[in-house]
Amino acid sequence: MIEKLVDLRDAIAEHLRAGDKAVLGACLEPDVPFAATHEIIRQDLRDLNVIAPISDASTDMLIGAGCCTEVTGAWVGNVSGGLGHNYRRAYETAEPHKLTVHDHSNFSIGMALMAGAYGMPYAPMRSILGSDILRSNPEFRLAENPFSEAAEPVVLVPPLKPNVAILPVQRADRFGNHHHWGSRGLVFEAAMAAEKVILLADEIVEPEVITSDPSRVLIPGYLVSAVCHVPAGMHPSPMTGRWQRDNEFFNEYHRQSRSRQGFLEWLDEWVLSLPDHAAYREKLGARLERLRIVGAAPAAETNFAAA
Amino acid sequence: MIEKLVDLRDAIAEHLRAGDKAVLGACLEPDVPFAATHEIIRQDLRDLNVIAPISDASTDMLIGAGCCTEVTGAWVGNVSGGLGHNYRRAYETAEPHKLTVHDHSNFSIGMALMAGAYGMPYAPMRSILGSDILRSNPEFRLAENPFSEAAEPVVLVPPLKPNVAILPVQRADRFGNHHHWGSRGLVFEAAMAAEKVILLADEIVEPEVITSDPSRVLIPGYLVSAVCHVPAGMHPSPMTGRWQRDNEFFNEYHRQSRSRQGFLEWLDEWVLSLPDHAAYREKLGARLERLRIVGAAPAAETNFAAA
Amino acid sequence: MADYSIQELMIVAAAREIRDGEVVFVGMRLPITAYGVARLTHAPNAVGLFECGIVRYGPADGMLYTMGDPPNQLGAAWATGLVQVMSLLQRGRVDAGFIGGAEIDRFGNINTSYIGGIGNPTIKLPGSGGAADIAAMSKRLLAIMNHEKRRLVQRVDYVTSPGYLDGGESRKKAGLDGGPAAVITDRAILRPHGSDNELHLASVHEGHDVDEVRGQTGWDLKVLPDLDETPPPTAEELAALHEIDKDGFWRR
Amino acid sequence: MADYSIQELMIVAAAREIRDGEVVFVGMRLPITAYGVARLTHAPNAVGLFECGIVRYGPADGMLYTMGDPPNQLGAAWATGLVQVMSLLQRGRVDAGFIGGAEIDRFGNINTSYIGGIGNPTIKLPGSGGAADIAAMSKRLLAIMNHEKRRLVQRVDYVTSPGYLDGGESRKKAGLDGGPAAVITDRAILRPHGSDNELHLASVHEGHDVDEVRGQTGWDLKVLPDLDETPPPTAEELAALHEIDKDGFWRR
Repeated sequence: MIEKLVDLRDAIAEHLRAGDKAVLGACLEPDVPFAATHEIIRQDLRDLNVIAPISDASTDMLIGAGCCTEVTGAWVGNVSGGLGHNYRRAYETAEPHKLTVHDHSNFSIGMALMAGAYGMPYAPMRSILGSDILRSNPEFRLAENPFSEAAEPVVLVPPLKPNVAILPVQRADRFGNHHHWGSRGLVFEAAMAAEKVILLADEIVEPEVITSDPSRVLIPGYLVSAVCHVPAGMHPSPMTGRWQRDNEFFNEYHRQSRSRQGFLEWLDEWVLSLPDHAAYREKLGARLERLRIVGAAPAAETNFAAA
Repeated sequence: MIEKLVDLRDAIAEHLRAGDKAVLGACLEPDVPFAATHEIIRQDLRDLNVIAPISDASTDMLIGAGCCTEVTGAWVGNVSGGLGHNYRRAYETAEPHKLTVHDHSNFSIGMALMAGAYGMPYAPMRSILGSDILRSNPEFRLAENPFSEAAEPVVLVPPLKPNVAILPVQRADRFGNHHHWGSRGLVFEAAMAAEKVILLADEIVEPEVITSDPSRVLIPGYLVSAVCHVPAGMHPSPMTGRWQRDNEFFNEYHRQSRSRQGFLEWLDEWVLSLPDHAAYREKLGARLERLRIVGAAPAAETNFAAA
Repeated sequence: MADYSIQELMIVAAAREIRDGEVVFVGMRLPITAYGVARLTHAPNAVGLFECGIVRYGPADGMLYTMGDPPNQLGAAWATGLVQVMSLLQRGRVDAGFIGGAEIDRFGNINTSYIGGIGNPTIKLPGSGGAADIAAMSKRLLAIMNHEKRRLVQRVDYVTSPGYLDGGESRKKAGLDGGPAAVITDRAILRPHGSDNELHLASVHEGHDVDEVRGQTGWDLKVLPDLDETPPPTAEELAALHEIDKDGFWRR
Repeated sequence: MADYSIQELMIVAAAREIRDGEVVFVGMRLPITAYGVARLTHAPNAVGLFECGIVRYGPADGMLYTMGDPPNQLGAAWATGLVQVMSLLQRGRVDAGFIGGAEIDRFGNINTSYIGGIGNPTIKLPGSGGAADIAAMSKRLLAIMNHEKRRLVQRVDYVTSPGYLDGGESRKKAGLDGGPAAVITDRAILRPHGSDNELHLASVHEGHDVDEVRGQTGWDLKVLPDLDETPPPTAEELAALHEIDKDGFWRR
């Protein structure tokens, strides 16, 4: 097997290109790879089309930092705070730049990534019928269901195939094999649809830990391009069984990013003035430690023995 | 929550009707619910349309016993023995009755059940292009991909919605919540697509065992109609972590079912002369015990604690 | 004013819309508390779905800032993906769905995308999330809103989440069943009525009156003949609510 | 006769068709052993896919009667569903796929469904399983067959698994890339050649000759100019094979 354990800086530099379609987290509120968001901003990658059902503050940061000029998603904002100020500024007043939005619902972006994941030419669905999403995003097509005798409109969703998906997981080995547990949002579909997958592993374990439970593997390691060991790389979002949500951090970001100047100060303090995620964790200090999940609620034992 | 633990005899009598579209196992070679196959034969339910990617000998038994007059599937036979003799007799010489076959490939029946599971009007796919499956099963439609500029043929697969899916699982609680691990074939898609789900649980456990690991749940118990406690209900097929395959049993069935008379004798010995699956297990005796997996290869510990 | 907050009344009113045994698509904030109250009172067999990929029976033990927080994972009935849970909507297996909104119109259409319309909006809102899907595919849609004239409008600028569209048969013609069953605001409850499916005033909360509510509504709000005051929370309902909202978040 | 069985030679020949790092859709019996030989010799980074929902790196430790047996689950790289694994075919991510068959024709089309055609077949075979998908979507299809005149026919009665269809551009016109790369029989190896993509005789196994092979083929089998004897298994290949086939199942 091929060793894929690399520094996050090198993973971003090697695998992400200006103009790429990129998934940064697809688990909805948990497991947003903020460590990667920050590294992308530090490397000043431009013109990203950020794909996510719900991006939480990650997309807002990328927009404000000038890295993201297109969004393909169902919801952009700050889940704790509500509106995303950079998102609004970019869309309403083109500050710091013009923003293009490809509107989706959660289910339609799920169908689009699923079609990409499974190599389907497109996915027919019904649950955005009646919505103006069909008007504001002309990529969808309205058609008739050829299997229905009565007229029955259906929406055809074209497949989404991101260039890169960056996804946090609880544990991985150095070959890219890994475990993910708890709710999955669109993590699986994004991982299968993307050309390249970069994992932020909260913990690096021996390969035997992963092969002990093949049912908890998201996708096999041979489909992964890089694994980065980044503990709490999803802070301030939560990770099941590992880290609680730092809700106040989202609120602080929301308050500070209300003005462009406030956002730039926040960005300098938490991203640009720090060399890497280790420095970010050090800056968080005891605040991060308080979020660490220390209790035990173990999953029931499961046997894979063959004889 | 509603108690759903019932005897297999009552579950079949209550939930399965003559003429139903029924999934009896969808995990390919493992987890074929032979206990239910036998009970259906004892209750002499007729005109079933049996849906399965690969049915192994279960469908062959149902055909020979006169219960199954239609098959919707990709492969019918005896995985160990090769051909299914009852299947051949029914199709080639209408003995004991005429048989209708709705041809599929494994992936097309997967797409059909997925479309049924997800409420999709149909599923477009490509991997049976060029195959005469498109000729022998007129339910498929050939169309052009509306998103492609060049001519690009696609196959439209109508959704499959079974009336009942009967599925073995390793453990369940009395409310229908359960765990399934190892390869899943089309078990998930079948469970979600079906109107009713009947589980054959190898073991009944306390609800806390199931809720300790929500990531190992196939579908939540509220979607399950009945749970039956049937240890080794999938014998002679294997169950991950629980039971090895009784390959010789398949070979014996294959040899005995070569003639119609031989099949009827086999049926009498192993199904009709036995009142239930407990008697079948008793008849197997030490042979079954030798198949029990007694080794330990536990999955790595996984924490769901919240704080 | 009685011994409950307006949010508590809204939560209780929302809880009453959930029937026992129903499958409910639960949103965050008020709806998740309403779901808990329903489970602890009249609907002990209700099931709660969360679009991140969680199904729960009982409410979570612990503060939830978002639906994916660790307390909502612990003890869940199912932890799976978005497609797997949201497909239950498209499969017709969701009885009731809750959503909020910035703008709603007289046919129950909701805008959470573009205030001022697509071309040059005055406010770019976050967008649909799962709201469009929930509105399109739940058997009954339940909306929760603040009641202000700029929010309850004649016609929304952009239909993120379809209600009865242009009224009458237009929703059916678009290929949709279901539709809004109730709009619960901080002043009143509105329900569709008549062949047009226009929202009518069904009940007014304690301390509010019809004229005030009509004055805060952006269309000529008609009043149902059997209009009544919204029944205040019962002692049992308040007890259930306080069991869930231990810190009194909704009492402020 | 050399110190190996004809099955062992077929397994080794199949193993040689797998290149290092490739993703291989593995069938049961000969192909799974061939995959193991390839991993232990020249292709240590190959990946094996099984349609029941298993991905493995190394071969299973223990006898497999079917791909879903417990030894194939233990230590797998991924245990998932059929759709998840087979979609890798449709996504264009499978380099090579192995299938068997009852009948194959000069363009590599395979019938495992209806001998004698759909209407009134003389033999109803089990059907496609995953073979149609593997044949349609693998970058290279590798077929393994017994070499008999009634099996290698001018034109199959029913195309379960598409080869080059009517030859030439007809496969491309049907919307398919890829196609058969080799047919490994118990007498010879056939490969497509020329603009027609008709199967030609590429090599003959030790102990067999061209005339015999042509006599056992149902069409006028053309011979490639660089025809040679199939290279016998090397000592390394046989050692790898015996490490996997500890009981000598394929030596009989």
